Amino acid sequence: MNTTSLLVFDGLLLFSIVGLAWASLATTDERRSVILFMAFGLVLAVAWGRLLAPDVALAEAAIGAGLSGALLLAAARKQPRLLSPGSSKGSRHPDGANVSLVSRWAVTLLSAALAGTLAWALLHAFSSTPHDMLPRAISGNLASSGVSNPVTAVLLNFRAYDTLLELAVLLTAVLGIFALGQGTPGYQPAGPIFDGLVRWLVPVLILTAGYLLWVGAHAPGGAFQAGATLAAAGVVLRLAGRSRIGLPDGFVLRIVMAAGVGVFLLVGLTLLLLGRPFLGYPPAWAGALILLIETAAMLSIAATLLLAFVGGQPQSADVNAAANRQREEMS
Amino acid sequence: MINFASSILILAGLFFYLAGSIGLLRLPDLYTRLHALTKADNLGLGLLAAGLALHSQHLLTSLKLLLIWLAVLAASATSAHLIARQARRQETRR
Amino acid sequence: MTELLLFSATGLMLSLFLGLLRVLLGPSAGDRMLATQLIGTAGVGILLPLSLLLDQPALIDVALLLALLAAVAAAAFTGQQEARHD
Amino acid sequence: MLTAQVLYGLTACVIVALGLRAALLHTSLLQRVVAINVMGAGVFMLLIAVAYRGPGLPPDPLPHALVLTGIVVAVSATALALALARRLHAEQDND
Repeated sequence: MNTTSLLVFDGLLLFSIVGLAWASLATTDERRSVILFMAFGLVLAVAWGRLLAPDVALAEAAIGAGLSGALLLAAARKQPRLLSPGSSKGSRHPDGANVSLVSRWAVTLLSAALAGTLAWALLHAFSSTPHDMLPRAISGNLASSGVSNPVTAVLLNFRAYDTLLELAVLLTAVLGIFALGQGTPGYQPAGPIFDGLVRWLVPVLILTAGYLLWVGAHAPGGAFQAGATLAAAGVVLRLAGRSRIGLPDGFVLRIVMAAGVGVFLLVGLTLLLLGRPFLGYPPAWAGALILLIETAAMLSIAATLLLAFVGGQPQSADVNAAANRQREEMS
Repeated sequence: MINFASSILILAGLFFYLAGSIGLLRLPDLYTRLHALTKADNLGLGLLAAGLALHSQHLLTSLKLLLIWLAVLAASATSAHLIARQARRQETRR
Repeated sequence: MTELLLFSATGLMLSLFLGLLRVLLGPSAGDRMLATQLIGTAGVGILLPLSLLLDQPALIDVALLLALLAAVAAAAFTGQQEARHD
Repeated sequence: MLTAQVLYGLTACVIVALGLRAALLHTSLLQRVVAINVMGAGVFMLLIAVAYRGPGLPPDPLPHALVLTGIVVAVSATALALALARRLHAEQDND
């Protein structure tokens, strides 16, 4: 199959991507902006598939279709136009509301200059002879990495340091969210039709997460995609108005949140004690160690993303009960 | 023969997809669009998945295609219901 | 068969593109949400022939994930959060 | 040079610029968060276009791994930003 045959397809795809990006940024209506951004995410998942990046497409599908849309919509609906500091009643930033024409043009020119520079660098990189030392090093060492999916090999073996720090970043983000106070209130119970969907969708999502974790060793998938899928199951439960969304309580929750970083460090330190480099797995054990770390990482990622959607420490049962009492009194 | 049948199914699926999108663009209001769209793209995806399953002749792939179709069927019925209910609620509030 | 897969992938992309026009036109938020739903279903459809065309079996898994989560956006769009009580 | 690589790469540059412009110009905090996410998507596209080496050839897995973790980090950063915006709003309401 030659490259030109997909040209019409590529053209329509890229036109849709730019159109959706532009439209979601051009409006001042927050809800519209978020809906258009969700559509943008869906089209991106197709684009990653088209560019032979199925690992990325899986993560985009789980996060773009499930998590980030729900997260942003919850923020947009609650307080229309009030999230802007300029328009709230104190109006402490009066200059924020009206950007002058001059600065508008200056910003546009700056952005155009950035695009031009990036494009120039990119075309320069494309026209020079490609450096394929890294890809060749990856495929050359794949056999001793313990897995046959090169993306998983990079994440959990060759660049395991990066992934360890990545998990630490996630943990830090969710601790930051915790520090800002309680989570957002839950959703009202859904009607029977959505409830009927939830009843079979959640188990299927959990099974899919397990499948993605397992298959990640030799095909696209792995801890990040599986964790995002598992978190999406929790998002579905929360949207349906359930009070239990699969997060454990108190102490166990803290252990799950830290499990990814913890198991990663434990494996690294154990290897150090055995006289190997930090996270330098012996080839015979690599596959098993990677699966162990990935399982812990999946649970941590799922808990982190779900807590990010909740927006803080999950409200305890008695707070929920108080909210219910208050609602009954009001009605 | 199988190739011919799967080609027909795939093309029929494509036809229903396009019919659904054109309906979404041309029909006058949200409720008629809802009806046209959910029927057309469910049928379109069903035919497409059937054609590709026939083409691939692989059991696991065929099962996945079936699951995809069932999931979209349930999801689009649910979301059509949710969107219509929301629209009706907003109309009565006005 | 390659030509047919290519043709159907492109045709489905056209279907997605038509849905995109409705997303841009609106007029109501419900219309945009409905059109986003079509973009999702069309995305699922596109990934299926694309998977065979590019010889990437994992794209079927991507389509499966998109299909499973297709109702989440609509539920997030219509779901009502409890009133805050502080 | 591959046509697809160039097409997707240049589109990525446009998306980065659109995102940056909106992030600087919008007054709504939520829309700034959306704009930064669009900009991030442009960067991801740039990386994936660089990794692409034509149909039938395996792409470079390293940028794929970077983007994969990037997507997950971006969504948690988005959640943190929204939590900050919510807190800011609550503080403004109190005085």
